[in-house]
Amino acid sequence: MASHSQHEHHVPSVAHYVGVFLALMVLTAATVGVASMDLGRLNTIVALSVAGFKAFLVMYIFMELRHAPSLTRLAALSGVVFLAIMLIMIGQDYGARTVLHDPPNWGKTLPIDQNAPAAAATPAPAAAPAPAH
Amino acid sequence: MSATAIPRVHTPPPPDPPVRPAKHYINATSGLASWLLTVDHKRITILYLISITIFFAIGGFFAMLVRLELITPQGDLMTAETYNRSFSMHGIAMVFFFLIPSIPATLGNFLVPIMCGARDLAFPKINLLSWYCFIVGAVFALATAFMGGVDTGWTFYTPYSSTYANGAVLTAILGAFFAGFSSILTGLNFIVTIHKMRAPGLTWFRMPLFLWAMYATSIIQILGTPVVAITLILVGLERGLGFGFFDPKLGGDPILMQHLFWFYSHPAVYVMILPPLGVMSELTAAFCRRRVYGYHFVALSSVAIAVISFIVWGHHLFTSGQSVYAGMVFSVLTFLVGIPSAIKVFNWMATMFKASISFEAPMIYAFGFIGLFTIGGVTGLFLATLGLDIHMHDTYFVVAHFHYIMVGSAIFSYMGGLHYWWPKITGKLYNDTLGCISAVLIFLGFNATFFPQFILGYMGMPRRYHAYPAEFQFLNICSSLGATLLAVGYVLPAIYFTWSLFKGKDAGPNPFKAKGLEWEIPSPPPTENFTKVPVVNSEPYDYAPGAGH
Amino acid sequence: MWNFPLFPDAASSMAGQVDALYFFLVAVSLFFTVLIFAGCGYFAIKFKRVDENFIPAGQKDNMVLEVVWSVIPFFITLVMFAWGAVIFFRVYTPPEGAMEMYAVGKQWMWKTQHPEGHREINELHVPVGRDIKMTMTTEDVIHSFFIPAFRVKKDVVPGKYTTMWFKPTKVGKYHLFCAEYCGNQHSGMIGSVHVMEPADYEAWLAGVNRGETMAQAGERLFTRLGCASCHQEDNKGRCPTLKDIYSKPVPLQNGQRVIADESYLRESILKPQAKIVAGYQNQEMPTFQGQVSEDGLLQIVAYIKTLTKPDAVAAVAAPAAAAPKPATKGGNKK
Amino acid sequence: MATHATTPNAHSDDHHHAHPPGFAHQFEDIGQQLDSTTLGMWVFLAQEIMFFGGLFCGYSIYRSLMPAGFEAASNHLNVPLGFANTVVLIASSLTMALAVRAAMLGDNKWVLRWLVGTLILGCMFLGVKIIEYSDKFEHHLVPGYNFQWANAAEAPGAQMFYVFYFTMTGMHALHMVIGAGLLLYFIYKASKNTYHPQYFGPIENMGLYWHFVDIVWIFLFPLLYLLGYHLGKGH
Repeated sequence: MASHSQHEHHVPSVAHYVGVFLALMVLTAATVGVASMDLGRLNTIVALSVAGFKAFLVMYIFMELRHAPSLTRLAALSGVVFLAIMLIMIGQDYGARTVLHDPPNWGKTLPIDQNAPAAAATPAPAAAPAPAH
Repeated sequence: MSATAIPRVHTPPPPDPPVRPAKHYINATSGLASWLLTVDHKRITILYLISITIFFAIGGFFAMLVRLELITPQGDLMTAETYNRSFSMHGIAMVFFFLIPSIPATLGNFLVPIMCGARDLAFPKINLLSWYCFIVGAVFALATAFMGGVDTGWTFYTPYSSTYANGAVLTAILGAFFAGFSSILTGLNFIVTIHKMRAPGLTWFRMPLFLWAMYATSIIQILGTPVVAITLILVGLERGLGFGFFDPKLGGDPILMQHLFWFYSHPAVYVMILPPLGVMSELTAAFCRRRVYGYHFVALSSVAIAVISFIVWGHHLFTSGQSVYAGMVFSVLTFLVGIPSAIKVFNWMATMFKASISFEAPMIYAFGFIGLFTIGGVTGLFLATLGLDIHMHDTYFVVAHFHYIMVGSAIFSYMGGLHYWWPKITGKLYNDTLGCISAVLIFLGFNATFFPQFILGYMGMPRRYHAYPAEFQFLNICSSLGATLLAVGYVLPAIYFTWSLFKGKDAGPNPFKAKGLEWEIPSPPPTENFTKVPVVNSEPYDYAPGAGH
Repeated sequence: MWNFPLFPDAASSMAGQVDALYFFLVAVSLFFTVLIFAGCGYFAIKFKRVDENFIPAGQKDNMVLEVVWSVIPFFITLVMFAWGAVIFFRVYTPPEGAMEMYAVGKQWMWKTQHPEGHREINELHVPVGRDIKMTMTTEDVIHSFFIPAFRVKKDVVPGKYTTMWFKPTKVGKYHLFCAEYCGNQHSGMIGSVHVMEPADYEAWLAGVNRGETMAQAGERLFTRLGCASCHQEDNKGRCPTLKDIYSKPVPLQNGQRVIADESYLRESILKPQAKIVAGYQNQEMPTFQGQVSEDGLLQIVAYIKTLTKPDAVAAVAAPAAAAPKPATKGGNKK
Repeated sequence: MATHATTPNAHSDDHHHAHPPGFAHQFEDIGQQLDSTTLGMWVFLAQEIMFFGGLFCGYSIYRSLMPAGFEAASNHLNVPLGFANTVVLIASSLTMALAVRAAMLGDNKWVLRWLVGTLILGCMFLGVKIIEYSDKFEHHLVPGYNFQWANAAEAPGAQMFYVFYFTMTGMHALHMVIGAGLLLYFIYKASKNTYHPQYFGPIENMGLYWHFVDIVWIFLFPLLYLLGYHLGKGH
């Protein structure tokens, strides 16, 4: 049907959407799988990056960002960028407070070296009984 | 006479008086329903104009209560409780219900579609929804007032607002929430209209600077307001349901509430100052009869202010237990955000160089704006300086600074814009000399009110004090005297504007002989603004065609 | 009413530096304000519209001019920033060996406390010429300890200690304000700081009924609450000893190191399992939340400080140097 | 300036050419209307991102301050149920996308079916949430409402976790309820055969809103449910 409006919408096929759906299912299952292993700090990074990729998939395909004008993409991006600004700027205050300790402890001549070997002061945690949580 | 001889040209006989169009948007339809259910952006402007003027009066009333109380050192006019509720209602009424919607909802609503060459905003029904959100918020705010008011200040800091304050905090929070939602909807409308509905030929750098300012303001309204909405909801939940978001006993941190609150509330003060900067560019161009100098820089400085304003809010927390290093980061960024404002002032002055300046009322307001905005701006530098902010934080120096910006600059330019576009909105001319008198009166009254507060501030008089040590009394009396003069200054325009509605002469399409799409349509304009979609094929403000950059 | 000063008196070592920075900023602001006022005034008069039809000539935008009047103000502000940051650091970095004083904000009064144990309400007597370090907290909402004459202010936040310092240089009586809005009597939460000659201060201190010192009160609480039974001097108890640990690094169980400052000690009393010392997994220690008042906490912390001999600064005397006690009870109660 | 001169009282000649149904007068043509409404929706979603952003910011700050309490509390959540809920919600996203596709093709019958499918899946999701909430009430895990937690050390962190659990999932569920209400409206409109290849804007915007709510859950699920999963069951 020759629609005279210049917005000739390319209508993707059903298989296209179902394919994305399956990909999302696989990714969700993967997230749960990875989360069951104890990777310490890595757990969060993996969980968030997989969730981010899933979100990107939904936005790119389901929300038609693929052939959306760049302005719409900019609107989507601005939301994410300003959220990142908020997280980073508030996070830097808490990071500075916990890591750098405010002046009363700054500049003390004590060897506050985070990764200095703990001078036999504490046995490696493994030696102690298994940290039963 | 000056060295450059101004050519003496025989002035042609005055043209016959302009005739008022028979059919325009005010008398297109009549009846209360046609006003309350209108989707015409011009009628919604009138609805907003009336509602925010009412809140300006309410806020002003509470301001007078505060100033009367502060004449005497010991709090004797009212109890501490009433005083706290007065300054809180003053803050909430002025910030959420007058300053945030002041120019975007009135002049912005009226002019953005016309300056874009469009028949109406992109989403007229959402525009009406925005006014109804404002009204719902207003009902909550008035309910708060009648339920005894709230004494947390307009900042709602926890843990006071969530656990210790008694008063209608939840209703005040709902009021602010709905006012914020109305501001979001206005911003959304402007962004889509400016992007998608500009007339053919109206490229970005042919847009009037007022549109640039409204675009920048909308960015803040869209990306900032929701954060204060969620913060107020969290405070409401902590107070209502005992969800201890910021409760130290659960490991919560009241400073996080301040972070989230000021993440919006500092960009909010740029929502209050960016539209006035846009109006200022229009006034300078029209009354110097010349294109604004450095048009590109002034246009982009609006957007720069809008973006940088999101990373500077930490200067409200210098003494609040925020880390010293975060304080330094926020301090240097706060200095950075001051630069675009300075660029604007310098460019306006450069526009005046060798211009032909006429002194109608709007231009007097413009000159007043430049003076007060400069003082407001430089005192902002004091508070951005870490070393001084320790001493000056939460003192009257801060009160004076933000009043110089909000009242001195924002309301001054709002008044200037109102005087400039009143003939276009109502089709009537007001008495120009009275306009100039009111500008001078407000300028003098304002300085008399708030300049002494700078001195009080450095002396260390804290904010929100119901009673204060005796040595501060003289300066407080000067401030209260100035406040009365200021009140008179604000009442005067209300009088001659209303008078002009009934007795004013008809203003033709272009009373000030200015350039701009809004001056090409009759005043008051027809409902559909343009009978034929205008085609723009020249630079903005092309008083001297061919000059260009 | 008529004897109104226009400038606050400067009575602390930092006041002079803050005032110098203030005058620098006033000068810069005055310069720019006069420049703009004069410019606008002159342009308004000189280029007044004389002839209705005169069209002023178009102007060429000048990129260099724009860059110049952006960069120069930015450099001036950088100077302001740097100078301000230096003073900010000095004000919020208590020097070594400062005299410890405590302040607890409570809705609408300041409870101050001297190390020698004397307590005052809305009053603070300090000797002139001594560095005074204030360790402050609040029992309810956020207040702000503000002494204009010393140009110093710090908010007190519930749930943690905030510190600031000042060195009074002029004898006299100065205002003490609460600067953060805290409710009904916010304007009543004021007091005065009496700066006295050291001799007079000692006399005043002796004259006033000397209760037990903070440390003694802390020790009494320390034994009454049963802390002594676990935290024994020679590390025989089930918990780490508290000797020589103040402001020294404490290796934690999760591998990090934390400075045992007041905040750490306070947190470990209220939430013992927040930062468990390395080598001690058992969570024997009950929380004392709600059993100890803010003043009590300050006293216990003061007592623990006395257990650290000042000369034992350099050595990293990590408390768990001795072999860690095997966790007597495996696992932990769910 | 503009070359266009208006005679003061010129009757506005109707120069609009024929427009498809559902066209709003303030636009020039249907293409501009579609672009504008889509852009408007995306700007609205940017604002929603910032709205939920405040919650995510609070959550991440407190999680970094109190990791132990958060992990212990998160371990209490029923991960299989959460996983099932995620599957249901992503499925509803699929049906919604197919509904929008059907609208683009003008096939109102299928639009109706897919929308009803989305509505059913949405209600299933809300049903599961109700089950989870009632379970929390039984275990006294509702903060501020005699919250009980065995291990005294992690009690504050755990209560803070549940404060954010209830607020974030509650706000998400509220957006689901609004979405369900809108779905009912669109089901009614689809039954009236309103959509055709030139006019499917509203359905597309509904799709954008629904996918956004789905994305919020995509982030909520790992952050809230999988946080303590590596600690093993019954901890």
